[in-house]
Amino acid sequence: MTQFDLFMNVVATGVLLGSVYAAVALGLAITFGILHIPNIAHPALVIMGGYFVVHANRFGVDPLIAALVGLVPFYLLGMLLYSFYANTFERRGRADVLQSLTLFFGLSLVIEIILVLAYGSELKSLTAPYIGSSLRFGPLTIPSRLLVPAILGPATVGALWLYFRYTNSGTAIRAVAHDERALSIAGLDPAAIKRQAFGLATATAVIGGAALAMIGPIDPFSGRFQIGRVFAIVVLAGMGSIPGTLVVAIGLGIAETLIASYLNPAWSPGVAFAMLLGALALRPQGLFGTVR
Amino acid sequence: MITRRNFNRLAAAAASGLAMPAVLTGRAFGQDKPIRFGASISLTGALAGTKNGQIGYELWRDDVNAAGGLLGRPVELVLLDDQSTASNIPAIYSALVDVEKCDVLFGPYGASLTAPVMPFIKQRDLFMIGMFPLAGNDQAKHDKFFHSAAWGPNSGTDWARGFFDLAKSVGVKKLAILANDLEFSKNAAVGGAKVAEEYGMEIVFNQSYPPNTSDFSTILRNISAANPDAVFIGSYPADSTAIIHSVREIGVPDSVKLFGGAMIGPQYGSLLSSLGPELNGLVNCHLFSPEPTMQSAEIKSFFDRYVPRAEKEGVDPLGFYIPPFYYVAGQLAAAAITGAGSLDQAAMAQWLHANKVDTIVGPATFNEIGDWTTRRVLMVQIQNVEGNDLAQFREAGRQVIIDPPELKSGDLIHPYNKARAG
Amino acid sequence: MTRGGWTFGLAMLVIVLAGFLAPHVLKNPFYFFAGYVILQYVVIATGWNILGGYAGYINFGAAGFFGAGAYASAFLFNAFGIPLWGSLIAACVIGAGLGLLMGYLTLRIQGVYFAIATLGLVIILETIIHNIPALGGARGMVVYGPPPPGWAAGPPQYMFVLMLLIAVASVSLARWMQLSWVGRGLRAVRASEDAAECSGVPTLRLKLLACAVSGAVLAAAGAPYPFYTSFVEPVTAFSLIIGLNAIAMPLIGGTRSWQGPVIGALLLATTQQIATITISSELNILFVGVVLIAFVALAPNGLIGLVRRKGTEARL
Amino acid sequence: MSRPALSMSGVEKSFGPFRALGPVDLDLMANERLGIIGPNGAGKTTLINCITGVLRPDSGSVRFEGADITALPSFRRARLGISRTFQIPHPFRGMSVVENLLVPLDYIHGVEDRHRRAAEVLERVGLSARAAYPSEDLSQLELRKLELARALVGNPKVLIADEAMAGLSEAEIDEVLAILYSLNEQGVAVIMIEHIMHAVMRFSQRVVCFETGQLIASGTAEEVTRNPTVQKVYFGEQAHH
Repeated sequence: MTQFDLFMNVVATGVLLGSVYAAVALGLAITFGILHIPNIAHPALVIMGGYFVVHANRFGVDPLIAALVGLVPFYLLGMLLYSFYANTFERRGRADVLQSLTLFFGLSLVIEIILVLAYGSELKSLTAPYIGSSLRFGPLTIPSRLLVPAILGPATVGALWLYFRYTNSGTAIRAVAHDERALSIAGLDPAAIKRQAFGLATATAVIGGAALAMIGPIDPFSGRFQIGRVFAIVVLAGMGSIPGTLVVAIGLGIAETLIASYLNPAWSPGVAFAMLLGALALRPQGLFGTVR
Repeated sequence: MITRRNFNRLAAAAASGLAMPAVLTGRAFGQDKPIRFGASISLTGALAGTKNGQIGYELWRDDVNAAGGLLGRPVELVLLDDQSTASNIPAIYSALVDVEKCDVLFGPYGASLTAPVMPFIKQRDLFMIGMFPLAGNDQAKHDKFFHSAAWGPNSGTDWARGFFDLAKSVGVKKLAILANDLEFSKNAAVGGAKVAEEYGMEIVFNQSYPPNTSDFSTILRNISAANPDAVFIGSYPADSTAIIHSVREIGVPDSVKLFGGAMIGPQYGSLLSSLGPELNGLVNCHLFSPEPTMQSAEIKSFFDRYVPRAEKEGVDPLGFYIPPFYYVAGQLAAAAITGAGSLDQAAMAQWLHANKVDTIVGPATFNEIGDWTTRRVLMVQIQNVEGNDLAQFREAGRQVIIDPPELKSGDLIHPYNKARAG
Repeated sequence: MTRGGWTFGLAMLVIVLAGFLAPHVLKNPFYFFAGYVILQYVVIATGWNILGGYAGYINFGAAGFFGAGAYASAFLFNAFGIPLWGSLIAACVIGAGLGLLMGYLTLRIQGVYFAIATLGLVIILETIIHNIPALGGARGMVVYGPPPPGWAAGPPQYMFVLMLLIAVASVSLARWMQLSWVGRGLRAVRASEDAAECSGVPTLRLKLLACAVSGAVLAAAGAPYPFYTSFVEPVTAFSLIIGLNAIAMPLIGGTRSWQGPVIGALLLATTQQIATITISSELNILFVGVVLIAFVALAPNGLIGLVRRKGTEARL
Repeated sequence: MSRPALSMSGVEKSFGPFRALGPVDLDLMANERLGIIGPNGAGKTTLINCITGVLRPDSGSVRFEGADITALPSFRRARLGISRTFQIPHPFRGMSVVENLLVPLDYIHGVEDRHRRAAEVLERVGLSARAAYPSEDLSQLELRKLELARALVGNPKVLIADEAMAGLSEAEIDEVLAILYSLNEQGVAVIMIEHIMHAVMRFSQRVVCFETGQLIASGTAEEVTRNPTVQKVYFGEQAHH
């Protein structure tokens, strides 16, 4: 294999991994980027989505179909979570960042342990006809195990983008981020819109989870390793920009595989956070609009 | 057995400031007080996969008690859960000795949990059977510490020497080393690099990867680009699976003669059956394999009783890797007690240093820091696996022992790609 | 000094004396092993609360500071034979530096970014340690500390007294910060950053100070750790449970005052020491998770807040 | 009233493409009572933020007692003697009323007996009975008073009252005005930003009116009220819609 072929393969793998990261980060782009709710439990919800798909897969259901079916219960779960969140804090007037972070932190622990109690702490993997084979495009060898989940990322991004752009409820969600009062004047209930947005964000967790479980086996704690990455992506993407999420996620995927390939894989976990810290330190406002 | 429930009582007693030894009556042994064996096991946390060792302890205890106990006294186990956390270890062993009044100690699993207990047993001058800590006593050099696992002397570098002996025998010149950034794998990689250098091999690739890596296609391409003759891998179950998957997807160059080495995972039933034929050709470390050269009536009886219990408890249904050595630990301690004729820790250690013990995995003799004098780490090649049926791995000819020579049960098939094809 | 100050000082003195005398009364070393761990959490909770409680900046990376302190002392002892008190100071300096760095990078913007950045601190530090052979990488470092000094009854007793001194120092520092202009300023920052600034409070500098002090105390909790376990490796030095307890303990006790984290740590760590062996680590984490949610939802001011709710004033 | 306490020249502030303020030239004389009026979004709050240092102007300079303070952070300006209240009261929650006042006393140096000074100011605004109350338990009027008390406890030279009377009853407005008057009598210059016209007109010696970031009128209350541009801003709007 020539150096150039190797490089092309590295970049291709980075693009694929990045697309999967996008699927995982999308929900957070909605909750944190648009609603400003620091939902650090999102990665745990993604793993929960992964387990949903794994569970269905045991009965022979294709992961992609399982993910589609899972959208509904996770949407409802998200609405429930938002109601709990809103009830907890809105009674008290405003949500203290410390308190909402702690709430979601506690929630992620509870989700992880529920998964441990239900499925054990061992790794669980998926079986599907396309897992295990690979496709060749000239010098590129692309494992389908990466390719199929990588399509989920851009597909979900596209669907969400259309939704936010061309539907009334999508527009309302975007509006709620800007001016809650204007919405109530227009006769819309901001709480209901936010609940809907949170449900949508949680629904994407099934897709992210399915994508992760296709790449490799998952255990109940797999989400922890994604927390840094997804926040880095959402912040760098410009808080709530849906196409931005995809672009930044792919960029991060490429950066990680390049570093793993040409420096040492041992450094790659630090890449996302180094990028995030650098961005926060150098351009605190520029990347994501307003400060405060 | 004393496990968690009894510790509730202990905790209650400790909390009220009245630490009293838990009193348990031994059945059918008259008035003799039981001999208490204390151990920390990892029932939960990252090392919970080793909890099937408990079955080994319990089978040993039942066998000893059925045979009339030790020194005419029954045997009792006190097992506490360390949650796989090193910082729990000092308090747990203090509880075993100072509160539970255990007579004999077994170590916790592995090197990172054993290190915290070494100063303790050295300071109190206690006898201990260590459970799998690679080079666990090389620094403390405690004269009352003995390994239950046959890592052999100088195990920090030498335990996987079998892989390199094989590599040398098939003319490997260029070696790639890949390791997970976790304690056992890193140790394997560092030791392996030393041996490779000693054998005059060129290390063309030497990297480690973070523990949660799920995609190895990039790494595997880089390894292939370095054109090695052998690939030595230190990995844990999750990444072992992912690496094997990537081999199938990306392939390895035909130059690679040996692939494997120190991969944890392909010893366990779940991984063997889920990967099935994909594992063919892998040359990997093991401690027991059901090959004719290792079979005996004792070990067969052990597994006959282990398997139903393991299936009931949902732990590894094969149990080749860990549980026999927990039984061996009991056998070693029992031999030392019987040999010394007392529970005197120094006399026990002295006897064990001087005598050979026949265990269910073979005869054991010890050097001055408690290593087995001969290394019995196996290098097995997985061969002839068909389908994903678990039972085939209980038969000979699937995990063929190719090193050490005295246990050899079959021939190495190489290069790797030929062995993979079956 | 106020009357409260004298009472507090006297109480601390009595506690220290009791700690020195304890080995002569309690012969069972187990208490000192367990006591060490409980006191370690008192220090961790107190250190966390200086930033998290007073200023309202949540730090998910307490384990990072703790691990940095542990690695600092392990390295300094193994490489240069620097004794524990020396590495304790070094750990404080490193912890403070780390706190300043984190603060400087993120505090100029919203607090939520600080929290997110601290989520990654552990990952970054672990990655760094994996890649520095001198620190043992993933294989860890064995640390055989010197024998305890003559006056101590044994290693656990010595470690216990040492941690007791660190705990008393940390709690005193936290109390002073809380009652002085520093604490008042931080609480003002927590309530309203703009109003604080317009009242003459140098909010950024004050937050950086809190970051540094909090980091130093957290690292100090980790400094004796290698001597307690004789071994450090990244997984346990940066253990999740440390970061978890650091948040849960103050939250249970109450984050507004120095007593809160102390009460929370004593309660939760004692429970955990007893429960370590009675419940699984998973259930332990589940318990902490549920407790976190319950306190945030039902008792945001902790046990102290619950007790004081009836009163009209939260005067200390 | 000869030299200006506060002086702004060419101050401009934009948010992205939107210019929120300026360029503005405005002086505040020592001990002056200045009223600032203008519709929502006229740039009044941006102006205050530029004076107090919450925002830094894009261009122009702010001088206080002759010294350039354009680059100083907020807390330094507060220490120099520029004090403000917030449109929406920002009490220090979790602290008692008296502790709220101790914050500026801790950080704005120069007061000997801090507790006495706090008690004195509470007396003056009529909050003495509430000194030990948690600040979150106060009524709307009391919150406004606390806001004022905290702003004046550090002996400021300039006090900016940003809609300090919004939502209060007539009697309560009179109470707040009385406090501001007595403060002014002691030599403090007061900037009052207010939508309650009769209050600001009654109180101010000079009134300026802002519209879309520009100063459009300046003069006595009477002059400004009669100014046709101001009338158009305030009353013309209705005519157009």
